[in-house]
Amino acid sequence: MEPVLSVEELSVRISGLHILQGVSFTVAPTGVTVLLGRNGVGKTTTLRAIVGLTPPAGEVRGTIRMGAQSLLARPTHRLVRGGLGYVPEDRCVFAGLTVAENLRLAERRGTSPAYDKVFALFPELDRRGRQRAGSLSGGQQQMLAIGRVLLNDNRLLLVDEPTKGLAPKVVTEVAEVLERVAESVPVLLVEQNLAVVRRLARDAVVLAAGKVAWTGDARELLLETALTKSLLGVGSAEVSH
Amino acid sequence: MTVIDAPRAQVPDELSPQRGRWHRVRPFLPLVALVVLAILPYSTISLPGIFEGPVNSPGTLQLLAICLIFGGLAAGYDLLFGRTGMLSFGHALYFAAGVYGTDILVTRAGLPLWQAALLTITGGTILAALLGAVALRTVGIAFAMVTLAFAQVGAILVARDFGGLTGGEEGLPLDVSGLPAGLVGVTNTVNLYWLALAYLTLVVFVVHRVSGSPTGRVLAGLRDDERRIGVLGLDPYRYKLVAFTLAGGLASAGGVVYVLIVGGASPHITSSELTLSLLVMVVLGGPGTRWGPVLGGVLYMYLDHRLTAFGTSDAVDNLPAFLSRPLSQPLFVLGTVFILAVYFFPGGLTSLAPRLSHLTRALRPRSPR
Amino acid sequence: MGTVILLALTGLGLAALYFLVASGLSLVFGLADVLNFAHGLFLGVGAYGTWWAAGNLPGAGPDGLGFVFAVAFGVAAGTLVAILVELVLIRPLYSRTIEQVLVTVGLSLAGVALLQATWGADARPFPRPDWTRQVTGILGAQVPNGGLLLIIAAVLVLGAILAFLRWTRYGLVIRAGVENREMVTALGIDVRKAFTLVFAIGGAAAALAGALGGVYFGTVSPGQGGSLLIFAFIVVVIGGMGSVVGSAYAAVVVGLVQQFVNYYGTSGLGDICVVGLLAVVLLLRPQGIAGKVATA
Amino acid sequence: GSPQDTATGGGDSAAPVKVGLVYSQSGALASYGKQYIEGFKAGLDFATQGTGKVGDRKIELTEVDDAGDPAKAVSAAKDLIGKGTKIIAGSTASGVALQVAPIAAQNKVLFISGPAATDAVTGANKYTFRSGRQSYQDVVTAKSFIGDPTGKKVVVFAQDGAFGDANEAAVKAVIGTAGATVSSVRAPASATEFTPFASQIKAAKPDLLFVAWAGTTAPAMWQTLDQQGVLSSTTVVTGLDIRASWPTFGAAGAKISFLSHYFDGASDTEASKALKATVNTIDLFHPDGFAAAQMVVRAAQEGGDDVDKMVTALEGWSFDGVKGKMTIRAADHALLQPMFQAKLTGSGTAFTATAQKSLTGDETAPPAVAMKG
Amino acid sequence: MLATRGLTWRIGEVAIVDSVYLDLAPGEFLGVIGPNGAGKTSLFNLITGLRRATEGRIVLDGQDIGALPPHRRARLGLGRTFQASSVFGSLSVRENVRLAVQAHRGGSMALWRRAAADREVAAAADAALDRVGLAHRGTALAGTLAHGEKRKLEIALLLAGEPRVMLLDEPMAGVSAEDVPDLVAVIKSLTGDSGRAVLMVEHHMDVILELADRIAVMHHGALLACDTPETVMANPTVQEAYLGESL
Ligand SMILES: Nc1ncnc2c1ncn2[C@@H]1O[C@H](COP(=O)(O)OP(=O)(O)OP(=O)(O)O)[C@@H](O)[C@H]1O
Ligand SMILES: Nc1ncnc2c1ncn2[C@@H]1O[C@H](COP(=O)(O)OP(=O)(O)OP(=O)(O)O)[C@@H](O)[C@H]1O
Ligand SMILES: CC(C)C[C@H](N)C(=O)O
Ligand SMILES: [Mg+2]
Ligand SMILES: [Mg+2]
Repeated sequence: MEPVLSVEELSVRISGLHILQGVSFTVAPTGVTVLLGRNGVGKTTTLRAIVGLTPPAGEVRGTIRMGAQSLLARPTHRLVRGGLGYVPEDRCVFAGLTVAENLRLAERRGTSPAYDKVFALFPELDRRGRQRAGSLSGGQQQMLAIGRVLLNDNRLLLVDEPTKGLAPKVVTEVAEVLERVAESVPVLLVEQNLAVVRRLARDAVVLAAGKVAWTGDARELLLETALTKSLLGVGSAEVSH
Repeated sequence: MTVIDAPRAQVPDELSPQRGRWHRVRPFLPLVALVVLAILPYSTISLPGIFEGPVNSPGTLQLLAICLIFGGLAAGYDLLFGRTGMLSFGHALYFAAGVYGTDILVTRAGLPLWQAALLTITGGTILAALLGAVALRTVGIAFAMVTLAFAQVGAILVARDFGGLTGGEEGLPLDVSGLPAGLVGVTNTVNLYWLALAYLTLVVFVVHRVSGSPTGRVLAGLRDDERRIGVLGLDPYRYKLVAFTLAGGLASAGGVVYVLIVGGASPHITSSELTLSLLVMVVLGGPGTRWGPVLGGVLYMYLDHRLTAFGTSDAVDNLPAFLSRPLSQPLFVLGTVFILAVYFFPGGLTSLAPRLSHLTRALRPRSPR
Repeated sequence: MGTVILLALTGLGLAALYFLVASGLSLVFGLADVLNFAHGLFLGVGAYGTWWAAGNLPGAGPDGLGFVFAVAFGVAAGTLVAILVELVLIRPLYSRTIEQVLVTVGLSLAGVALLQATWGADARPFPRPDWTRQVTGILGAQVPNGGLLLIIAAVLVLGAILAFLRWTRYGLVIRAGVENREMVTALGIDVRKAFTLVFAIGGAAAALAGALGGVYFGTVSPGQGGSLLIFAFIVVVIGGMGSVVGSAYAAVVVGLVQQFVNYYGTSGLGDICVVGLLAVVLLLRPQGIAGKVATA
Repeated sequence: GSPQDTATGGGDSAAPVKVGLVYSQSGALASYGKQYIEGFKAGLDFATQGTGKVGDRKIELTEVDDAGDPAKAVSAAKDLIGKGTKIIAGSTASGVALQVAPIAAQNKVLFISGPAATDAVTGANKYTFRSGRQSYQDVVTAKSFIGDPTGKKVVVFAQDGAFGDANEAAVKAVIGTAGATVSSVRAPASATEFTPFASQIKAAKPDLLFVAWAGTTAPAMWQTLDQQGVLSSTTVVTGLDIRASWPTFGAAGAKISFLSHYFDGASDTEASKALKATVNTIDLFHPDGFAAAQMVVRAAQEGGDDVDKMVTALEGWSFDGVKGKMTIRAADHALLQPMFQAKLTGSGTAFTATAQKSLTGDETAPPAVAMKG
Repeated sequence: MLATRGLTWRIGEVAIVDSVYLDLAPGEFLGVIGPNGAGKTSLFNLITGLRRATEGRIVLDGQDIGALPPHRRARLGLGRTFQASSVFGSLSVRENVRLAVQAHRGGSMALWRRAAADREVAAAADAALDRVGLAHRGTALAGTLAHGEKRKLEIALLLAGEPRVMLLDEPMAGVSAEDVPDLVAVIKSLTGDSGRAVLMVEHHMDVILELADRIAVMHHGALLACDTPETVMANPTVQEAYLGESL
């Protein structure tokens, strides 16, 4: 199957630091591809480079393609309108706007936003429509951030640590949501919670020292204690916490 | 949501480790510069185009003295802006307090200069402490605005000319009859120059020492995260007030020297434009760096004075009207130069040095391995 | 009684002028995060644009429809300059707030000098319909029509801006963009357009203030914008940055305080009172005002 | 070299006479400065019969822009003095004049102040002269509008600051001591709304209102005074500013009695013809530049390079200037000169001033002050 | 040691923190769990003084500290970390910690002494860095650290202040699994000595269960339960409100 996204020799420098040093991988057209690696290895940097959000001080080289189309050097808003959904690491909801306004903002012209789908997943967002997003708790904000992206049809979703700082119950919920989402859209997911990874991921890409250290079937990776130990620093016993 | 962003992150020189070949030489460079500046008046070199006359001519020395004062003023202001992250729009007030204070005490009250200077600097420092105590209850843009407002009151009071003290919009010429003879007259401009140099040296030294002190470390911390400082057990307010007061005192000391150099006070120095230009100077040079603000202050004042000559020069007059008209407006040129500087030297002039060294390194042919 | 009404209405006229300047400033500051010192330049362009149009543009003139044309031209010129400033000078510096402020400072110096280089330092008589020079008797007070015109214009501008921010999608985008530009882009919106728009609106409001200020003052001079700017800043801060409604309230308070204190107190006290008011407000509600939120 | 070096003025008889002109070429007073320099050049031609020379010595002008900033003016003056200039003229703004004057005295060079109107320049020191009129002369001219002041009520409306203070003090001294009661209404120079002040003036019901207002807010001020009926209820006197400002009075202009320093057509002297021939339309401050040039030529002629001799040559000197007969009073260097009453007529952008009456230099002479230094 | 008495924080009508009674004994490790938005961070903000409580008292060693500003509370021995890392981005890692040490040693206003010359401060700072395993990053600018490293730096800042009561707000959030055991060990070592008390918010249940002596459960601003881990985990309300069905 043709990959939905292919990254070749991606190299990112930010103010002198060579963070990514030739990263290549592909994202399968269905299911969840998970991007793993230790803190600071460059997972977020990878996602941001794909969606065109490298800081002004940064320099990006290599090729990133979605289908036949090259993504590099295209402005972020074009990429997103072209069907690339992005849920950032720190949620980034608009604190001063209400929940409803946050959602309204994500509507795209010429498409009908799937509010029913979002509210079915996160009834909380419907109830709290008039609350300022800034006064939501961390978990509620995460739901909003995900819900915002799900309003539209996407060709690929980039999701950065969606369960960070969430209560176990919500983690489960989020994982369920992502599972359902992944049935229709491919997802490139960054996740530290290996339980979530185990549940969702089909393919895995592991970054280490600015390069891709391993790619392949996620289940295979998680079963191989030696592999996870060497790549992620944890044994598979600890994976199911 | 940025309320106000602190100046571009700069590690204070004083708190960062120094490495490399320069390590040994660097500490002595300022001293060398100081010596060169101190003996400059003994040289008769002419730098046509840069200065009107030879370096030791009174006109040139006067210009240099003013530049040095503003170099010092900018360095003092940087203690607030670049090092503590406080954006004050009212710093000119303390400078003006120094200028008018000295002038009024000497001219109206007939005090000897040293007494007037002492009283003024004390008064200016106390004024800064009092107003700072009030203004620092706010943060960010609100703080900038309160300080601007206080400075505005100062400007209004000067313009009102209460009791004929300040001379209103006409200003107050300094009565030189009681001044030491060495500070009066064109032939003694050099003494004023040395005085300005001494002031600059003092400010740079104080700012340097303070930045490298434990308090300076706290100020640097305040610039990044004030809430964090509080949680560590330090009172942000107290530290900010100290910085504010110190900077205010340094500014009023600058005022004392300035009034001697210019021979009088005029309301120009109470204008909000002056504070804005202080900001311009610091940014032009590089906030939070040791030499950036000094360079910025000197350069700004140099341009400010020299552009009036440039504007009326033949070269400009001979241009077509649509060019020569704007170019004969010094403020137009200054504003434009400044805008260009913001674009082309982000991080200030001092950031040029590392960039230039990058360039030379890149240009140097690689040695074969 | 007549005096009080006269002072109140002329004070409101002054307030209207402050508001027109401040509304643009507040929007641009609150929403685009740029403390725009070049705002006075937009004002100047609006005033000189109107002045020039009335004298040189066919169809425009100092009276009737011609005057409306002239003002429209001035506003258009101010808007255009604001857009250009945003596109050429501010846009490349987004997310570098201090640099943006500095650029506007440079621009305010250069812009005023440019106006002066082009049209001279002296005040020029401003073309305006004769009725604006007259007064209207209201409850025994002879209220200048120029002031009344300002009040009407200010109310209209306030309504228009509020409706725009509250009801349009661009309003929403602007309010979101203030908080996190990057994220707005990541939702597939070209946020730069929104910021250009904010500048355009701010520039238009300022240019209108310049044109109507010309009517009010009777003259136009290069420095006019700058002198209004400081009070406009005060209004913006008292009202709360980014809050257009707040600016409106603050403008009214500032205008009235200035007017009444100047009459009943001694000269100059009005200005000092306004500054004192600013200090008090800021000290009582520092977070409330510093905490910039773009609200509808 | 030595840090105390300054160039010495060439003593040799063919060396040019260096004259420094420090005035506003840019800044708010640029148009005053422009008139001044045009007047100066015409005056130099007139006084040297077109040769630009005094004897064999060429007069060499160095023009420096002070942008209205005393600090820049002082720097420029020091620079000029350092280069051996013995004569400095200019000072468009009062603040500049007041701060350059002490520099002249400290360094013993001749300083001829320009349009700066402040009374404080008169008698500032032995080396300081003036080529323009002073506030006091304005006020004396104003007084001539009310005939016998005894028992009359006079209100001064002036802006805060030294300019306003000087005018208020002058009115008290001139009209107050002549028997009128003088009170004042003051407003901040930065005021943009004048209704409160207009109301105060109206409430005072003066027989004469003397307005001293300079700056760009003046038209708004006049309009408000007119709208609130002040102009039609009493005699209002003020100084007539440069021509460019005339249209800004609008309809109010016809209701005001103007005292005038000078306007085109106020006098018909040889000098005024010569001036008109070069500048076409004479404006307010052309005569100041013209007179300054006349004084410079006189000083250079009589004094050579000796500044003290220049001073002696100027003190007590009478000459025929643009305005008529001018006399430099020896005691305090006040420049006694004719002043004018004027009316403004016209509409739109075409206004003309016509002289109502002229007062001689003696009639408008300010009281002599002691020389301060 | 630390006690809150009816601590309440309202915004308008809503009680974000609702009448919380907590007691922390010397040497005790109290874990705080609760769904997102329960008010855990808000509780910390009230205790450390970043927010003022609308009702209730906060007592530290018998003294009511409810009216003191944050820095006074810190000087009394209250230290905390933030949920979102908060370090001095433009200072080097080492300077960050030195600043914290210096703050702890007494905030006298020394304007003239050379800060770098203080060996004791430097030594204490290096010790703290060592303890969290950041010694090798000493010269890096704190702002350029990766997330996990910032968390460690935050703990180092906390350690430097030698607080007697420590409030940790989700110290494990975003830390890669590899580093979790290290961090747990560091945190564990905090309590072992000198009778320090710890209050820790954390969503990683395994971490909480490993460290905590007692667990407090917050829900809608109120304290749902506060008991031994076993009891709390067995509590059906807690199960339902917080844990949900497990993965
Ligand atoms: N703007 C920046 N300036 C300097 N360094 C940066 C910047 N952004 C990221 N880095 C550095 O790049 C490296 C990779 O960061 P990134 O955030 O991509 O890591 P990550 O894998 O997402 O880590 P985590 O699991 O903690 O989220 C880190 O060492 C970080 O310090
Ligand atoms: N300044 C505020 N204004 C309004 N509501 C607020 C404010 N601060 C917090 N809240 C609300 O208070 C509740 C508690 O927030 P808090 O951040 O304390 O939760 P938390 O327990 O730390 O959650 P999380 O685990 O997601 O971090 C949330 O519903 C939040 O929306
Ligand atoms: C429309 C907004 C700019 C006004 C805002 N809602 C306020 O309170 O002022
Ligand atoms: Mg990341
Ligand atoms: Mg929390």
